[in-house]
Amino acid sequence: MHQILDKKPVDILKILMGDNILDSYESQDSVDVAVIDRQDLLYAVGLIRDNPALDLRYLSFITAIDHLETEKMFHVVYEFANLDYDSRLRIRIQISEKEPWVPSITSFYPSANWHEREMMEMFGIEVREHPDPRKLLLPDWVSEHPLRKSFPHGGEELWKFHQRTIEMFNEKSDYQGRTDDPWLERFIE
Amino acid sequence: MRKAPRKPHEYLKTVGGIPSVPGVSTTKLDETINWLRKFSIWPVSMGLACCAFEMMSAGASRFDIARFGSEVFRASPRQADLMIVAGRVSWKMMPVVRQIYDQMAEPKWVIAMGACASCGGVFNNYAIAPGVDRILPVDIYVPGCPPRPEALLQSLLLIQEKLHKSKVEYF
Amino acid sequence: MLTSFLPIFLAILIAFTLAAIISLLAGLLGPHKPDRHKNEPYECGIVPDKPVLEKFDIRYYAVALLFLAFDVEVIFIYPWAAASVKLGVFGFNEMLISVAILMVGYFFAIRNGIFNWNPHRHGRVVRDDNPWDSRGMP
Amino acid sequence: MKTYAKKDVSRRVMTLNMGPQHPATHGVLRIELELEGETIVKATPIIGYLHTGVEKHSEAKTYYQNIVMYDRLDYIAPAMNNMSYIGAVERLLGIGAPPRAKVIRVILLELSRIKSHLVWLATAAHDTGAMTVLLYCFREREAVMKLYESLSGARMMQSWICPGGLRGDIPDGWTIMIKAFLDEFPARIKEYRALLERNPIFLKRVKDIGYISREEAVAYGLSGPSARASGVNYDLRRNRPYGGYNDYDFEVPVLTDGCAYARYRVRMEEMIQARSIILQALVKLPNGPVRAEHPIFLAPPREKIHENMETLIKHFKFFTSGFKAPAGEVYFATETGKGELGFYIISDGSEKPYRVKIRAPSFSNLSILPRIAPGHMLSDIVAIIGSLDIVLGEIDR
Repeated sequence: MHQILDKKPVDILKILMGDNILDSYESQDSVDVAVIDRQDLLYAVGLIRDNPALDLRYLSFITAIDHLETEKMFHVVYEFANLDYDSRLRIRIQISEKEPWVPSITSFYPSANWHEREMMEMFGIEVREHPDPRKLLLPDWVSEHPLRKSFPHGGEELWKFHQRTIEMFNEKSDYQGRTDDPWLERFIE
Repeated sequence: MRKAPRKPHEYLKTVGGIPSVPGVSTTKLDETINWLRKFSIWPVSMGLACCAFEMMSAGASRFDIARFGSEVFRASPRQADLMIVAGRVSWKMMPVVRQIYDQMAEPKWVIAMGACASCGGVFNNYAIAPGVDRILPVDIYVPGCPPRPEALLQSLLLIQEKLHKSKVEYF
Repeated sequence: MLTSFLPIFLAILIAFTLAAIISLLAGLLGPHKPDRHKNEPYECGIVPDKPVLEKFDIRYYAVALLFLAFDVEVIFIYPWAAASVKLGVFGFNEMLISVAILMVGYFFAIRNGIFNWNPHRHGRVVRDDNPWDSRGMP
Repeated sequence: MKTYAKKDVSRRVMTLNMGPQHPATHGVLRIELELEGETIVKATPIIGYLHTGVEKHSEAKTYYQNIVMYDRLDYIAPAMNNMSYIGAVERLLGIGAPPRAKVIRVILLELSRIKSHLVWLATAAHDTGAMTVLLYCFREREAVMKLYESLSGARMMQSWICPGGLRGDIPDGWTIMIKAFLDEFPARIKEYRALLERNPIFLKRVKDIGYISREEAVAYGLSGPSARASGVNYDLRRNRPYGGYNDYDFEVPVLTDGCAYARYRVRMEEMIQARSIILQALVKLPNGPVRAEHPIFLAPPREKIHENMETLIKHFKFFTSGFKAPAGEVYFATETGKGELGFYIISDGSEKPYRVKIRAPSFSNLSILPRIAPGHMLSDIVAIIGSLDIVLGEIDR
């Protein structure tokens, strides 16, 4: 709630951006979520940070959700907060799996740097103009994107993934690791 | 009639074929070297995750690991004999653990502390290697998540027994 | 005359022989299993891809030289300290003069900033290229 | 003053690898430093060596089974991870905890805050050379662990907080043990202060090191004591009260000079505030049940199982396949020892969460290192990492 205008950030954003906001609803924890298109993401983020009416300078997190069944494959979620008035706003972007890219907001919020890098490697969503698009958490020989729903949770395919890594590892070092697994059935849930 | 005095070699009592003189105890060279090594096993500090804090508690004053001679957690593998893999080993960390193990000086032992180091433990997914024995010859597996410091101390005693019985390799 | 130095030579002899015996025994008796990874330099667990030993900064050399000078000075102070009672005030003044001579070199080094390793950081490292400051954020 | 040393030094940058296995990196953090003599030109942290894929794994487990896994995130103070996750789940389900459970939760959280700050003090002082502080702090930490052990049997990972309250009530003599620990705690704090605050070596290593301005702290998403030492007046316990924190009065220490020493003073003050909160909570402890009852989302209480068949079946189904959470999205953050730890849960109505995003405080706190490290000496970066109080379990998730 902005102290002076005593309006919620979503309403202020609606006033400023007019009909560019496709949809807005309130999540269960009473934080307003605005769904916008990725074309005017940078414009919205610029408004959110610099406009004195909104003034949400703290970026809490950036994440992506892999909606398996709906046509819009990925949802990218940004959460902003204002630490003085403690008002929070969440931005959602729906992008299809054909061209999964999102503009980078690291120039506005430096804390977005690592969040975007993690999203890039975990979901395969390309973040454009990112200053340093290297891998963050995954080892460099992993090329799959684990957090997608197509990646296996456990069971037979996961064990193949492990065996590939063990073989790759054995070529490099002189020690022949154990690839046979007495508890193989434990992996197949 | 006085008994004939015993000849010099008869003075020596033989214990298991080895002549024993009072006041002098003879033992095998291997046993002495192992006995010396047994009470000064220096672990390399390979604390990865939650088990690292139970290892630190074992090193702190309440469960004092110094009583068993391995108080000094050496940072560099060159001066360490024991590697306690304390915590979950992710695939990205595996080459590092293997490199540290290779760079340790020869008689070396490995304790896989905790369920995650022994068999992947709670995390049965893509990121955690299912057990550090995929790439390291592990001597002792310590169950528990995290195992209590006493469990770690007991594994240290097991290592000392194993060490005591092991054959010393010379040049 | 030479015999009065016998105990010193004996001590040195024992020291060297002991050191030689211990290191030789350890070198000979211990197991040798060199392999590629063991001989690589220790890089906190990372396999070094490029040569690790690069050229060092010149300032390390300057500090090392200074240390060497003072170390040699200490070697001279030890025998003087052992015989300082016999030498009395005369010996004391001599030693003071030699230390004073060295102090000249020490102050010369200080004046020339050998110990001034981080000249441009005085107290707080304040970065001027901070775009958020300039816009007067709350 | 003409300086020979500086003029003819060739600007040769030496790269140094402060690798994953390093005593001063508080876990498996790797930093590639580019040094010019002893001054840091560029520092790039490389993380991921403890990546456990918790977010992917929590999509394969039910809500109840996930609690155990989130203990292992910030393994220094596990009760705080529980509270964040359970707060999110309770808000998703729309259930609350009975008053007695709320007060015991506050006690557990503040004990974990003291434990987390003790471990930070131990490792930070150890990195700057004060070895005795490490052993003193671990002695206090053992006392806190004894309290946890008498409560739940587990020294570190209790996962005692569960949806709808606690797993069980506290043993009888527990409050007396806590009071005994809290009575002698101020004397211990005085001990640490005497050891460190008049120790010129520690002060010289920590004062004016790792300065973070207020805007940088907000821009880089810092939270917790690291941000409050730079003037960011934001504490989730006071700004967005949760779990009954609004009826305890405690101050939130905020300093403005943003260096490593300020972060030290903020955390020391927070330990004292945590102690006063526990004392207030002990006074306020009401009687009553420790777990709420809910027909669908919570397991029936233990004693009712043997009465009739339905509760037994419900009990069994609850612990095997869990409950079906309503569809929706929830973000709930709590103030842990390191900062704002938040869980963003998206559920599609099945027993297992569809997606769980964990917003870790140390993840953002560490991301400011490349900005503040240049210009410092090599030994300063050890003090900076110590003062940021990062734990690699929640950075790499």
